[in-house]
Order: sequence, then C-alpha cells, then structure tokens
Amino acid sequence: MWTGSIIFNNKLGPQHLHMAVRLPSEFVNPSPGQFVMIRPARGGEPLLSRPLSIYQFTRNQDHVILEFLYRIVGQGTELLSRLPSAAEVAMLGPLGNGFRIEKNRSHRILLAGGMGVAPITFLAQRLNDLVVTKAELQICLGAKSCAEIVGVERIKGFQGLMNIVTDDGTIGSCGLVTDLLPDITRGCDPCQTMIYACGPMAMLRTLAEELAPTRIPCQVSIEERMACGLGACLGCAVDVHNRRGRRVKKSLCKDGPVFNIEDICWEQL
Amino acid sequence: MWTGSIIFNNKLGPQHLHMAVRLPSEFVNPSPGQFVMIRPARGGEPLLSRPLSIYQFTRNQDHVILEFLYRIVGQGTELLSRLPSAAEVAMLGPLGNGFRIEKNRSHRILLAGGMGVAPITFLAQRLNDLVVTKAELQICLGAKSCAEIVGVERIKGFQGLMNIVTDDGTIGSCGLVTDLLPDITRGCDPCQTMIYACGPMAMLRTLAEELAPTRIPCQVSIEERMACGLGACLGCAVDVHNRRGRRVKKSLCKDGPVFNIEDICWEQL
Amino acid sequence: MTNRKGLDGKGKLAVAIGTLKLKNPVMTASGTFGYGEEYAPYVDLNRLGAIIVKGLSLKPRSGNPGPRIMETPAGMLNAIGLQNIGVKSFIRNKLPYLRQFDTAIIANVYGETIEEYLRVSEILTAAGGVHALEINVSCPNVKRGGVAFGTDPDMVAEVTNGVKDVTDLPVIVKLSPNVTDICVMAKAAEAAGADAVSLINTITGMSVDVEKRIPHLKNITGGLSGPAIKPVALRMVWQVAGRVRIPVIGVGGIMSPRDALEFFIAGARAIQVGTANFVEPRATMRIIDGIGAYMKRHRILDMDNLVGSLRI
Amino acid sequence: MTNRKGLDGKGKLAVAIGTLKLKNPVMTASGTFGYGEEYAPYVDLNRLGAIIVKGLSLKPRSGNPGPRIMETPAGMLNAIGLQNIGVKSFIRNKLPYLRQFDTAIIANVYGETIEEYLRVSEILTAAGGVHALEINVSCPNVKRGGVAFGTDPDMVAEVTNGVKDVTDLPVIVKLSPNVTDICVMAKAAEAAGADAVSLINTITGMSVDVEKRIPHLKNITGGLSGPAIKPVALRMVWQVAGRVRIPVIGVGGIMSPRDALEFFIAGARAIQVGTANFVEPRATMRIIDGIGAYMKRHRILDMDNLVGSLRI
Ligand SMILES: Cc1cc2nc3c(=O)[nH]c(=O)nc-3n(C[C@H](O)[C@H](O)[C@H](O)COP(=O)(O)OP(=O)(O)OC[C@H]3O[C@@H](n4cnc5c(N)ncnc54)[C@H](O)[C@@H]3O)c2cc1C
Ligand SMILES: Cc1cc2nc3c(=O)[nH]c(=O)nc-3n(C[C@H](O)[C@H](O)[C@H](O)COP(=O)(O)OP(=O)(O)OC[C@H]3O[C@@H](n4cnc5c(N)ncnc54)[C@H](O)[C@@H]3O)c2cc1C
Ligand SMILES: Cc1cc2nc3c(=O)[nH]c(=O)nc-3n(C[C@H](O)[C@H](O)[C@H](O)COP(=O)(O)O)c2cc1C
Ligand SMILES: Cc1cc2nc3c(=O)[nH]c(=O)nc-3n(C[C@H](O)[C@H](O)[C@H](O)COP(=O)(O)O)c2cc1C
Ligand code: FES
Ligand code: FES
Repeated sequence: MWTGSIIFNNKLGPQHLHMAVRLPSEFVNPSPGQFVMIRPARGGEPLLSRPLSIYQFTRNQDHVILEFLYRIVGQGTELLSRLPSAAEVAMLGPLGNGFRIEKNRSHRILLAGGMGVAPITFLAQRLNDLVVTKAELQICLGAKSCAEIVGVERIKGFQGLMNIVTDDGTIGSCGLVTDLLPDITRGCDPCQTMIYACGPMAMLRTLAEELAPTRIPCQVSIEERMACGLGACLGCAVDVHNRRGRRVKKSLCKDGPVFNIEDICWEQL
Repeated sequence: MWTGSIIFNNKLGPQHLHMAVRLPSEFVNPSPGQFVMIRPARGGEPLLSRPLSIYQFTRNQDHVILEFLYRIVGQGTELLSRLPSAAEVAMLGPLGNGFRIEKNRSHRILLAGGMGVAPITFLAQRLNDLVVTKAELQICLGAKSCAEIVGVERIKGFQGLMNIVTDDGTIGSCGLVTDLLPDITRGCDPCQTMIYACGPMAMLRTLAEELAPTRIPCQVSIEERMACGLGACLGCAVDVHNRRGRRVKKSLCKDGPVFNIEDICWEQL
Repeated sequence: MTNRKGLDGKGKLAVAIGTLKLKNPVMTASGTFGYGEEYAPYVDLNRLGAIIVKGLSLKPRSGNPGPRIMETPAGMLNAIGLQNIGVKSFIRNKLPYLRQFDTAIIANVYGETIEEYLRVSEILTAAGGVHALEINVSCPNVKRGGVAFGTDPDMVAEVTNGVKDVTDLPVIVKLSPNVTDICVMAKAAEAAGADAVSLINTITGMSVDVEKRIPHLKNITGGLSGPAIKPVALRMVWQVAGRVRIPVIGVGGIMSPRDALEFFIAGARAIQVGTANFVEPRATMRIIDGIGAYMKRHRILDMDNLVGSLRI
Repeated sequence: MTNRKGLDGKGKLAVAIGTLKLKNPVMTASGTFGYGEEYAPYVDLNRLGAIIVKGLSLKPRSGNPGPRIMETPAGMLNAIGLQNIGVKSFIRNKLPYLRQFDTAIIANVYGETIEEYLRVSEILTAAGGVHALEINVSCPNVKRGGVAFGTDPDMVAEVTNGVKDVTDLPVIVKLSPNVTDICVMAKAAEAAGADAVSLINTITGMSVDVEKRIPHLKNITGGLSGPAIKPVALRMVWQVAGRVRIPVIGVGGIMSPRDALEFFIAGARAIQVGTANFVEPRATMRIIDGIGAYMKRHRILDMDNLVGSLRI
C-alpha cells in the first residue's frame, strides 16, 4: 500500500475533480486502463478504498505523479474530494489488466462516455506515440452536457480526430456517443481496426449490440463495486464467456477491468 | 448545536493541547465548572461529542472565544488534536452546573490535578475579581511531572498563593497535591472556607477522606463518560446522597459535573 | 382520546399506526430523548411525529452502575439498565409538560414480570394524555424481564395479550434483534393483537479496555446502537414487513433523511431516531425536512406510495 | 501431519488449537484472503499463524449475481454466495503453492447437504498439506446449507460429528451470530467433538439505494462484516469462552492490534482478520507486530497469560 501526497485536487465543476498525487519512484509504470484503489490515508472513512482509473502518469527523477479525473457520486468520492493539497492518500496499484495495444492494427477508435474519459485519455497519450497519421486515431467524447465534459483540453493535445457529443447539445453535436458509431465504423476493416471504450453501462451495452454485426473488435473497461482490488474477495465478479464459450465468473479487478466486448455477458449487468 | 471555528489548537507537549474556538455572540456566558460537548464538525468520527471544561471565555464585539486545555487519552481527543486552525467544531453548551461562588466565604482553596487545571483556572479568574488579599485565594496544582504541568502561566497571573506539586518533583514540591492539604487547611474556619477541586478520581477520593473530619466544605468536579450531555441518555449517572441522605442517581452532565464532596457516594467510583 | 389537535393525519407525511394518527412518521426512540423536555431547547417538539419516552417501570429503578456507555466503531454501547423515575412519577412530573405539545406521546413500558407490564400499562392508560404504549420486551441490559421476554414467542404473545386486555391504547411491541428469527416474534405479537411492532432494540455487544484488561462497561455487556447496526435493523424491518400486516416501525442507526428513507422503502411505516439525538440534538428536524424534500423531488404524494416501495 | 517446519509452537505468540500448533494466533478469515497468493505481494505469508482459504464446496460454485458488495457505516455487506473453484481444483491448482509456506493451511468447508460437507472434508484430508478444517455452518448468503445448519444445534452436532468421522485433522466449527444464543451452538459443536469453534461469521444485513429504490445488493441481503460488528463478535466470544473448554477463535471487525487484544483478553485463543485485509493488505503483519509489542510492554510471557485475562 502506497502513501501518496496530494499535489492538487481541483474542482473542475460541481461534481468533477482533477487530482494529482505524488508517489515514490518504486511505483511501477502503469498501462492505460489500469487503476488504483484509493482512499484518504487518515480517518477511518470510507472503510474501503475506491477504484479510480489512471488518467495520467509522469515519472520524474525521484518520484512519480499519478493523475485522476473523478466524479463525486457517493460518500467515498465525496470524502476524496474534500482532501486539500498535501493531504495523504493510501493507494494500491497499479492494478488490473489495461487495454491491449495491438501495434499491427492501424486504425483505433476511442469512445469515452462521462468519466470514461480518464482511462481513454491515458490510452490516447500512449497511442499518440504510435500513430502516424491523424486519421489512424479517432476519439469520441460524450457527456450529459457541456458542464460534464471534462479533461478535453489534454486529449485535444494528442494526435487524432476529435468528436464531442452531449446529450443536450450544449457542446459538440447533440446525442449519444454511440450515435457516431455508424459513421465512424463505415468501411472499417475489422482486421485493421480496434475500438476502445469506457463509459456508462448503457453506452457500453448499446455498443455491444451495434458492434456485434460489424465484427470490429472492441475492448471495453467496465465497472463493478470493489472491496479488495486484488482478486481476493470476489466482490467484483462479472460473467464472461471463456474461450470455449462457457459462462464463467471473472474478477473485474484482476482479470479486467478491460474485457473484449463480445466476451461480456451483457444480460447480467 | 453551535458551529465554532478553531483559532488555534496548539500542542503544549506530546499529549496536551490548548485550543481556542470562535463562536457566535449568541453563545451564553458560561460559569466556571461548566463544560461543552465538542467534536469535529466534519467526518463521522467520533460519533459522540466529548465533554471538555471551559478553560477561558472571552466576549468580543461580534463573537465569543472559548478556550480549552485538554489531554489526548483516546480516539475522541486524538481526533480533536488533529484539527488545524480554521477547521470547524460542533459544540453544545455551556452545559451543566458549575462551581457555586459563595461571596460570603473569604477563604478559597483551589486544588487541580492533571487536566483539572482547566476549570480551576477559569474559576481562579472569576475569583480574582472578588479577592481582596492574596491570602484569601490559595491555588494548588498537581501533575505527574513537569511536562504535564500545563497552563500554569495564566493561573499565575491571578491573585492568590500558588503551590505546585509533581509526583516526581521535577517542578514544585514532590508528592501529591493532596499532601498539601493538612498544611493548607490547618486552622481554617469551616464557615469561612470553601475548597474547589478537580482532578483524577484517586485525588478526589483522598480529598473526600481527608476533608471529612475537618468539616470544611468542598465542591468537586467529577467525570463520567457521556453521550448526550443533556440529561437525556442517563449514561453519566452517578450515585449521590440527597438531602434526606438517600442514595439517588444524578446525571453528571445536568446535575453536575460539580457536586458537594460529601454528597458523592465514593464507593461506586 | 388517541387523537389531539394537529394529530389529524393530514398532509403528505401523515401516517397511521393502527388508530394512532401521526402528522409525520418520525418518532424519538425510547431512552434517547429523555422525557422530551431535555431536548426542548433544541427541537420544536410540536414538529415531531411522536415522542417515545424512556422505558417506565412500576417502581423507580436506579439502573446499572457506571460506566454505562462506550463509543464503538460507528456506534455506542449502553448499559443504562432502565433507570427511570417510575410510572407514577412520570405521570405526575413529566406528563403534564408533554401534554402541552401537539405531538403523540408514546410510553415505553417495561416490567420484570408480566404482572408489572400490565400494571404499568393500566396506570398509563388511566392517566390520559398518553397516545400509545410501546412494550419493551427487548432490553438487553436488565437481569429480569426485557429481552428474556423478547426471545420467546410465547412470552411475547402473553405480554402482548395481557397488555391489550388492560388498555384501549394502540399497543406497539418493541422487538429484540438478538434472536434467530425476528419474524417469529413479530408474528407472535401480531397474533396476540399488537397494533404495530417496532424494531430493533439494541444488539448485545461488548468492549474491552486493553490497558486495564477490564470491560469498558461495568455491566460487562451493553446494547449496541447507532449507524453500525443500521444494516441489521433494515434487514429485519424488511423481513418483518413482508410477514406481518400490522405496521412496522423501523429503528436502528437512523442518522439522516437518507437512512430514514431506506427504512420506509424497505417497508417501515414510521421510524424512530435514537442515538442520532446524542450526536446532533436537531437530528429529528433535519430528518423530517429531508423526507419531505425527497418526496417532493421524487413526486411521491404520500407515505403510502413510499412505504414498501422497494423494487426487487 | 498437522505440524510442519516452524509450526512447532515455540515463542511468546505460539498457541495451540487442539493438536494444531501455530507460531502466532493471527489467521486470515475465510473469503477475505483469497487462496493466499493474491496477498503474497503484500504480506510475508510465512509470518501468518494460519491461512484460512475461501470456502470450498464439492463442485465449483459461481456464487450470486452482482452487485455483491456495499459499504455501510464502519462495515461492508457482502453476498458473494460462496463462489469458489471447488475442492478438487483447489487441491490441484492452489494447494501446491500454499504448501511452500511455513504456515498452517486451514480449509473452510461448505456443503449444501451433510454429505457434501463430509465429502469435501474427506477429499481435503486425503490431499495432505491441509492442517485443519473449518466447517462453515454460518454462511448467510446461500439458499441451502450454510447458516441453515448453523442455527440448529442438532444440525451443528450432526455436521461436526460426521466430519470428525472422516478426518483426523483438527476440526474448527465456524458459528453464525444470527442466533438467539450462540452458546447453544458452541456447546453442540463441542459435544460433537469439535476441536475449536470460530466466531463470528457475518451478521445478515441490508442496504437500500434510495434514489433507485432497489437494494444495493442483487441478493437483497448480505453479510455485515468490519468494525461495526466488533462489539457483537467480542461479546459472543466472551460468552462462548466462558461456556466451552475447547479453544475459541475470535473473528469480526479486527482491524488493529488493540482489537485483537480485546478478543484475547475476552477469551479467544486465536483471532482471524477479515475485512481489514481489504482495507490494508498488510493488516495482519501490523497486528502480529502490535500483539508482540503489547506483550512486551505489559511483560506478558506467553499467550496463556493473556487469553481470558479479563478482570470483571
Ligand atoms: C476499474 C474502475 C475504474 C474507475 N475509474 C474511475 C475514474 O477514473 N473516475 C471516476 O470518477 N470514477 C471511476 N470509477 C467509478 C468509481 O470507482 C465510483 O464512482 C466510486 O467507487 C463510487 O464510490 P462512492 O463511495 O463515491 O459511491 P457509493 O456511495 O459507493 O455509491 C454511490 C452510487 O454509485 C454506485 N457505485 C459505487 N461504486 C461503483 C462502481 N465501482 N461502479 C459503478 N457504480 C458504482 C453505487 O451503486 C451507488 O448507487 C471507476 C470504477 C472502476 C471499477
Ligand atoms: C465534565 C467534564 C469535563 C472535562 N473536561 C476536560 C478538560 O477540560 N480537559 C481534558 O483533557 N479532559 C476533560 N474531560 C475528560 C475528557 O472528556 C475525556 O478525556 C475524553 O472524553 C476522552 O475521550 P477519548 O475519546 O479521547 O477517549 P476514549 O477512547 O473514550 O477513552 C480512553 C480512556 O479514557 C477513559 N475516559 C473516556 N472518557 C472519559 C471521561 N469522560 N471521564 C473519565 N474517563 C474517561 C476511558 O475509560 C478510556 O479508558 C472532561 C470530562 C468531563 C466529564
Ligand atoms: C442510551 C440508550 C437508552 C435506551 N433506553 C431504551 C429504553 O428505555 N427502552 C427501549 O425500548 N429502548 C431503549 N433504547 C433503545 C433505543 O430506543 C433504540 O431501539 C436503539 O438505540 C436503536 O436505535 P438507534 O441506533 O437509532 O439508537 C435505548 C438506547 C440507548 C442508546
Ligand atoms: C467478502 C467476504 C467473503 C467471505 N467468505 C467467507 C467464506 O467463504 N467462508 C466463511 O466461513 N466466511 C466467509 N466470510 C466471513 C469472514 O470469514 C468473517 O467471518 C467475517 O467477515 C467477519 O470478520 P471481519 O469483520 O474481520 O471481516 C466472508 C467475509 C467477507 C467479507
Ligand atoms: S474487488 Fe475483491 S476480487 Fe475484485
Ligand atoms: S450524558 Fe446523557 S444523561 Fe448525561
């Protein structure tokens, strides 16, 4: 368990925050899609750490910096949001299996809904180095409204074509991020393309339905409540089809949070 | 329930703190021996407020300032001790019945053991205005060692003869504060004298035993764990002899914390 | 006699516990609100759905020796041992004050024997100004009576039956969580004529001072209350609400409007606020306001549309 | 067979649970430490008194649908439903790894029927490398077996008896707190030949999402664990320790050395750390160190002088 020191924990809006945490150099380089279990180091509340995806990672001379983008949804995130600079957080990580970057596929489509932007931004940064032409990377961000689109500046700095969609059209086009799918995937070669997605369950479910006939592969990062983050408590189990097509339980924290979209048993969720 | 803002919360030693809290003017003037129920305003811990005696009270133009002297003994006081300046505390008070100041008695003896110095200092300040000659007020402070003698500067500023005693003789004379009793009470007129005491149970018990034959009246402030502080939960009950000599339960928080020493049933404690 | 000015059961928050109509479903739990007057400086007693007073016995009781309380993680232990002034002194010295308020007054009744339960109930009924009786067969901190009655369905039935015979007031039976199946007790109470059940009383617990190697409570064990027990109370309320037809009153760890709402949704027709009164004397007011705000936000017209609305 | 290198029961912290000698009294609670390997990056497994693995059934079980967990005040609810890889896969895939360590391995055994309990016990005994069996008659999150056995003393006795017949390993019976009198269950286990009892398993609880008006757990109810239940666990340990002669193993809300010490002083010969592992993977190490430091500070020579040292 790491003890990190908060560099900043800034409000981006009434519910959204951007936090940076300084950690010792021993912290292993994370890959996009991996997450940490985090909680205030002091005070008994909350009891359990909360999972947050890594939004950005920076290795410096004698320390590393982890950044997070998070939304206040309940007690755990609320308590995190109150921590001032210099406060300490307890952290486990990096945890889980992140996105597989397949270098031989030349076309990547990144879809983020809501806070899904956090791991998707980290992924975009990683892909940024690999991408040759702008068209090889397409990024779609969706949110409820203008106020809930966060972290857009950073992701704009990377290679790739950007699309922004909001439910109410207050920024970008009006609709759901999945509405872009037909246009974006039209004419895509399933062997050359990989879709990466993270967002609310409804978005991912639509994605699963719409992608099924296209045969374009897609990796999604999904969520479930967690206790240990280590594969020990079995609290975060999800039903997944194994290679033989059998329905098996996987621990989201250890075997995920990223799965192939077609492996997930969507009826359970 | 008041919300107060911490002006300072200074360490006086490894276990002792001096805290000042700013409160709205509506806070009623407390009398010496009264207390407040206090806890950090934020965070669910501890659940229950803790009783602290008022050490000093200052009324300013548009606010009042309450000061406390306290020792870390467990979780509640530990959490209080961590609060930085400007943090908020939740507070009920002033509560309880403080020391009765009988103006017609010309000789007052104040005995404080350990943190008993807090209410005794507030009392000394109040008596300071009434006292004509130095000899009319005698103050004895006791503690384990030099390091545990706190708040001595303020009390020294008042009228009165001072005695300091420590268990190990690291400051003042060596022994227990009750060792001074025979000397101090020698020749006292029981009708003209009033002893006020606050300190650990062992000290008060010795006091009760030694004073019994002298017939000098004594008011003591005692302690018991509290939940409500309002006389509602009956958690702080103590056995007291009523005027007819019958043993009855009193709520320390409402009927006390100050009692006549001879009324308390010492065998219970 | 059970109704008074304002207790007319109108308004969004109104509920009925048998013939007892309450202006809102928020009561103060017995033993945590004294005899009401202790909280008058902090709370508008007129705004409460009901005040349940400290458990009353026939004779005054001096309770257990101290220390009687200790804080535990998100909770507290108490071993008051039913210290109370006795039913007669209550009627003489406390009830006249309570009668002033436009709030239902519920007396919590305790006995060491069945006869004592009946006698106390009789006296309270005759006094006038008491709107319902809550029969405490669940106090874990007394040597006789209390939980000894509450863990045996036959005893629960016998006490309930007996009390119903001596009173025309609504009778609420307060159940203990220290049982294998609380539904058995609830059904026994219902069959014996109880107008409602309230649950839960405290769960027996303990705490040790490791430095002195003594129990923190002189009584060794005490009753656990506060947020720690909320999940257990909620589960029991949900179980019982599915098994009895009489109203269920939820108690245990309710600190906030959200906590109260969990109980309503799980099937409680009213709730009691206990330990929260110690933490924040105005807790009941905040809870009443919060329930109203929630109902407005969710466009829930009355309590009937909220109670038991859990979708599973 | 029950003893291995280092498990020789020497040292201040050594304890014996029947014929099983442990280097220290700190175990990991079943279901909270996976199969051990999950915690190896954080914990020196060699330093643990014992590792109790996740409950094992005859066939693999997929457990309950999610969400399976929810945090509550100072605690958590879980309704895993005994998801596990089955006893055979455990022996093939997990036990070889665990055999490397100088730590007692205790298998937690679950069955839907008595026969299943016996069969699993038999298989584990034959496997070698398992040092004791903990019989879980107290899981509240399964439809059959589990707590259904643990609330009936005859069933407790029958399971215990049966398991004792098929194994020569020490048998620990893990008891449920969801009963009126846990001593009755402990005595039934003792009379049936149990070498020890462990308590408590989780207390059944519930939590409601008031915005969606659905239970937070898909299973509706779940087992409450963590600091919230510590006072209840401690009380039960104290009660049982006074009523049985076999060792009592304390479980429930132990987060710190101080918590563990409360249990020893109340009569527990060993303790299990559960939810604390989730909060801080190294909790067991901190607890072992803290117990040692306390004994040194208080000049307590061995566990015998600590266990049951409560002065009342
Ligand atoms: C691998 C992973 C990565 C994540 N990354 C991020 C991130 O980068 N930024 C971010 O803002 N959030 C992220 N989340 C979600 C975040 O963990 C939850 O919002 C947080 O745990 C909620 O805790 P809480 O105490 O504030 O809310 P709670 O009080 O626990 O819950 C409030 C409500 O949110 C729901 N909820 C709680 N936890 C989860 C969860 N894990 N998944 C889905 N619903 C939940 C509850 O059912 C409840 O209705 C991630 C989750 C996972 C599993
Ligand atoms: C009227 C009154 C006035 C007080 N004034 C002061 C003051 O001015 N300064 C000061 O330092 N302390 C004062 N105290 C004592 C203070 O309230 C306790 O030290 C505090 O409540 C301990 O809380 P805790 O959570 O830190 O310790 P806990 O974890 O609750 O307890 C730690 C240990 O201290 C003991 N303890 C806890 N509370 C009390 C108590 N109320 N009385 C006796 N023993 C207790 C416990 O038994 C336990 O062994 C006063 C107490 C009372 C009743
Ligand atoms: C200090 C204290 C005293 C109590 N006295 C009584 C009592 O006299 N009669 C009774 O039926 N319940 C009594 N209770 C139980 C409460 O009414 C309530 O059932 C329990 O505390 C759970 O609710 P809570 O978690 O909101 O406190 C008492 C509880 C506490 C904490
Ligand atoms: C996620 C989880 C899974 C559990 N699984 C089991 C199990 O398989 N078998 C068992 O006997 N107890 C199981 N338990 C109960 C624990 O072993 C322990 O008895 C309980 O959690 C109380 O201890 P704690 O408060 O330290 O967690 C489980 C508890 C949790 C939280
Ligand atoms: S959170 Fe414990 S197994 Fe995934
Ligand atoms: S602390 Fe509640 S009556 Fe005194």
